[in-house]
Amino acid sequence: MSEKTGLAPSKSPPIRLTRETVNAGFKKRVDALSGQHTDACYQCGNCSSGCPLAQEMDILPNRILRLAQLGQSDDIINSCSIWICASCFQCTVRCPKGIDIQAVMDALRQIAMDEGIDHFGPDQISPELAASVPQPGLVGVYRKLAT
Amino acid sequence: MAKIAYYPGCALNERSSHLDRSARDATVKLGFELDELDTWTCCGAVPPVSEERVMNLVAPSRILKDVRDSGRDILITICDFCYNTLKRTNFSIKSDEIIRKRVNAFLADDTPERDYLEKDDSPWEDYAGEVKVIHLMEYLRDELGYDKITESLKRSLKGLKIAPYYGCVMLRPQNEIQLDDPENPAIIEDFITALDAQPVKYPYRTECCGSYLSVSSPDASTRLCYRILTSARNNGADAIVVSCPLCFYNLDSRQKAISEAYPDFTPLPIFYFTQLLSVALGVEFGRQGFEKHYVDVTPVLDKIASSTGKGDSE
Amino acid sequence: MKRIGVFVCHCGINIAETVDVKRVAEEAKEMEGVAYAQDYIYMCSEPGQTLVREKIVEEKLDAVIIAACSPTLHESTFRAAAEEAGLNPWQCEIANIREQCSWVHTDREKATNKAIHIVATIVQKTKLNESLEPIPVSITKKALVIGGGIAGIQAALDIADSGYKVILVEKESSIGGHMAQLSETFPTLDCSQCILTPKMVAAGKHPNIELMTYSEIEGIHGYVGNFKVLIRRKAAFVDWSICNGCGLCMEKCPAKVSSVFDRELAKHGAIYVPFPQAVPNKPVIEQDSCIYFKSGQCRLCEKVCEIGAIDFEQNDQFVEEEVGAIITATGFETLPVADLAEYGAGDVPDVIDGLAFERLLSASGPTVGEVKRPSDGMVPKEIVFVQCAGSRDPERYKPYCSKICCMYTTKHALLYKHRVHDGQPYIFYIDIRTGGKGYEEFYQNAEEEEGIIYLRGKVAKIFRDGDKTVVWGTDTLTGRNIEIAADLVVLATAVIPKDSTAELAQKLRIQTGPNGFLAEAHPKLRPVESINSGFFIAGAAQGPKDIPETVAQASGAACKVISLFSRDHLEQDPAIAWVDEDLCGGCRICISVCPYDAREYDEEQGIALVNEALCEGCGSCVAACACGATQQRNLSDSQIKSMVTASLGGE
Amino acid sequence: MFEPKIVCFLCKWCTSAGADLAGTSRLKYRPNGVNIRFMCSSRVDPEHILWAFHEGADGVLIGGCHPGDCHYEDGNYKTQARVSLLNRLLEDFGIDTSRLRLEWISAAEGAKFANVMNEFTEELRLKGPLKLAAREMAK
Repeated sequence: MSEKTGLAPSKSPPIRLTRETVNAGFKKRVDALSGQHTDACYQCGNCSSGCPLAQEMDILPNRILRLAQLGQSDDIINSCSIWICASCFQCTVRCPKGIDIQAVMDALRQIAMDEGIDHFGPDQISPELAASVPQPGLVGVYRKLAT
Repeated sequence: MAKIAYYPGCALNERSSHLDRSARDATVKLGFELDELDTWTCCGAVPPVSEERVMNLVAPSRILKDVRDSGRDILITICDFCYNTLKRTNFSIKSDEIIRKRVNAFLADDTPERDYLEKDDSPWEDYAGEVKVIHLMEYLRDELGYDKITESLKRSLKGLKIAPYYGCVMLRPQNEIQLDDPENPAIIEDFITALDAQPVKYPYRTECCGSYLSVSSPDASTRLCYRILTSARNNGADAIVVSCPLCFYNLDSRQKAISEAYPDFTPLPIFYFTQLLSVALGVEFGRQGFEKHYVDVTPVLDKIASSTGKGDSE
Repeated sequence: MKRIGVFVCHCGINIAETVDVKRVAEEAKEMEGVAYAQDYIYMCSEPGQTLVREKIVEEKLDAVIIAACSPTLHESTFRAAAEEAGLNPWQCEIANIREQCSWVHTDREKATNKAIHIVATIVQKTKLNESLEPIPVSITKKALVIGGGIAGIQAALDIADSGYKVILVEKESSIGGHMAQLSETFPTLDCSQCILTPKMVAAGKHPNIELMTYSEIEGIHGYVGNFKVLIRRKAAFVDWSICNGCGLCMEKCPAKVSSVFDRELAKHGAIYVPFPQAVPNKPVIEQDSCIYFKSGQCRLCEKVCEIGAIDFEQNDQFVEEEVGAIITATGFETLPVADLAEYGAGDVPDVIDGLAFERLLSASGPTVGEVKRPSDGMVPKEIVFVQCAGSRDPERYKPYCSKICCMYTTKHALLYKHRVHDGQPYIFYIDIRTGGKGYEEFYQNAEEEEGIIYLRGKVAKIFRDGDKTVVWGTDTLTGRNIEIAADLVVLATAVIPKDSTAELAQKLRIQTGPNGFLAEAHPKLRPVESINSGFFIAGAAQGPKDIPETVAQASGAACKVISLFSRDHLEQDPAIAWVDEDLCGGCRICISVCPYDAREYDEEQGIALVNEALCEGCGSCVAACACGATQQRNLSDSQIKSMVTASLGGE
Repeated sequence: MFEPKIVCFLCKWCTSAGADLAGTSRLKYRPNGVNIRFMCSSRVDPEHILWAFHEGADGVLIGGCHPGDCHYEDGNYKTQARVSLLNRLLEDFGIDTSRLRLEWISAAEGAKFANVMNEFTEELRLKGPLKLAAREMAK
């Protein structure tokens, strides 16, 4: 229900849930890519509590999972959070439901990249950094954040 | 002298080669030799964002298969990323038959027939996870024994307060790595104790340093490193010891940015675990590449030097 | 002069924190008649009781006062201890310095002074206490169980199985209660009928159980062991003694009445049984709906009943029964949807409550287990469940948690999903509460594997829009409002006491709590007893409960009754009225005030006597006695006067 | 500040149980009353009330079950009748009838008990101490 009124968009439009939005391909794709079961998340928030990068995110990890459960792909792929995750596995080892949240984050990055959203390109790295950072840093950033 | 198959990985092969050297020096002192694989490729460091997960296991699997085919069953790494990648690859191959078959199909496809026929008359054999991937520190703890280190100490680190820094991938994900308790590990503390130094307790030892965000979101990494370093310092640490070249880089080099952002910050020297080991076993300071560190380690070295006699040549 | 011992309890810090217990003991020592005083950290503990027993002997005490918690908690404990040490139990008194002093005051100085006055008051009473012997009373070893739901059935069966007679009174024409309405039960998904019906049949056939359905309690007299109960057996207009339950009358009845049992989703005749598995399986005629009763014409049922069981002339019958113990198990009702204005006030046809949804799910329900919405019979594809509909809302509805809704709503969504595979259930909740064996696992499985969307937020408004029912909610987990155009909305309405509970409680003189549920004697240690002896409670009449808890409580209450009946006789408190024959002028005012006919006029002596077997010890006649001839044992006027003086700090 | 003294005659089944509930609920109220527990409020003889005033009470509270809830059928009605009769006499003794308070407080009404104690104490504070000629004469 997109409203083309010429007005400024609502800050917090309601989510109009239907069985189509909930069960559309998005959640299934996240689950397929990550090998995880998003619906298993019961929103305890442990992933966010312990996330070292939470303070850098616009949407906390638990809420990312929540939005995925409700099929809200736009909110997620436009969020900076999926690019901030450092794949440190802190959430993964602590998740009481055994969800590899890091893998979910990778899946969401994949979906975002498929949509043409690339977070990082070679031009964004300074030559001196490129010359000094150990290889896992360089390889990591390209493998995780760029197509 | 016993030779153990050794995978240096990209970082230690090149930019952090001084760390590789310290590892080789130290192990010789302990009576075994790190035997670098004849040919090896990059392990990939982190699982990439990719739909084709199996494809990304091919490179590390080839490394492991080569080790197995050369008749060895242990492979040592000293970089946490390599350790994580190789060990998890092994885990996938061992625990998932489909992955194993597909990886081996790729490996077979990708290997010219003569390569293995020439080397050996034996027919193709699938790699099934036979090689045990082992971190050097794990080797010291489980195979050699930390007490062997203590027996071989040539310099005293007594009185030095060292904060262990685990970072992420040495311990996590725990079900695949199984090196230590991811929430309450002890392997580095025990290593520090074996060196006759004093491990420092502080809450940030398993908190991420920002990893590759150092490249994409340097400020985020700077904030994280600041918390880790300050916590270690406030708990009395003279230095931090790490086991991952990227952690080393972040915690050491980021101190420049930290000093700019936080005027009250006092720098804290960072050591690679092989450097401390090597120094303690008597290898001269000059072989450790300390000059490549951003933070001056001299104050710590002075303490070591003043409390003991000399090393090999000092 | 009596030698009285005073023992002051710290109750850990419960008393000692606000009352200077040492000072209380010291002051007590100075009181006239007190020969010994001592404080101790836990008087009720074994060492504490030993201390009391030892000091009674060592100090040659004639009476003891325990300054501690409320006498309702430990009076019997300490009286037993005193008796062991050779004292008459009535020489042991409790001074309540916890519930009525340390816990309710903050100023230590003032609380300590008050505690001293409380002790002084009890010292005055104790000084004049007589040694008494309990009065033996016989027991009628027959129980009355009020309410024929699963709680009443279970309690009746347990008592009957132990060999005692039980009268099971049920207001409706069949036993079974709400459990008979349920489809499947959480978390095992047992079919409710399948597990309940055998118990109903067992209760109906048990030689020790007398079923009185379609009956209500009219009044009650007496006391524990000896109650007289008046029961009204409502006119069914069917002679059940000859009715064979063939059902022909029900088929022919032309009247159409909304079925209460089917939550008004179906209709039956004016003559009906609530459901096919009814026990007893005998119909009743609902007078208000019967065409004959309304217009004087019809009597179709009478015509088709070949055995002549229809009896339009029947009247309510009254029977009096004597019983020794009473279990009240009258169950619950749910808050009417009509009370929830923001959820459509009952005017939106596709907003139903949980019990109605049970009927839609039930294989024996009006839709034979197919989920069809009331408005047009459509199978709903988007279904919203709203929890806490009237619960946990102290401002507008009920302050308490209804306890069963989290689980039954999950069950509803799950059963719905099993029947409508392409449907989407949503559950709005505030918290999910799954404290029970296997409950959390049930919920997690539903959320994880059944595709049920849980939305954390309370629904603000529900309204009709075309053939959709729009739900405005929120999901605090995303921080976003949620709108769902639903096909059916199911409200988990608050569990409330049956509307008849208050009236029944008043008749029985048992207590109800602030929310109208029956009150237990102690929330933790006496959960199946009423404070009044001889009365026991079971099931949701006491508070929201699920089936396993209800059954456990029912068995607990039954066990209490059985333990009561296992005694040869009961003991009645001997602190009753007595008459100084020299002072009595025979004015007989006492006879007029006694509610128990325990005061009798002796023509010969010209005085009013006390029948000890009947006196309950209320003291009403004592206060009424103009010349002071009637006194209450251990609470005489002179005791009271000296207590008053002491309570005011006087000598 | 003037601290009035209150004697509270409470029935065992309702008001004393309500006072216990105030305790278990840890409600706080003024410590000016000492409770005397009877089986039923109908045990309270008007003479006890007068005696309390005589002995120095500034107020007397009688607590019983709500109408219809009496454990002894109708004891509380008798109490009510006796209190209203006594009220007629109190004025003659020079005692303001508001110093005698009859309250129905059930076992579930801990909060009500606490409120009544606070209110009554406050009210008596404003009234000041009871000056009773008879009290002086007797002494």
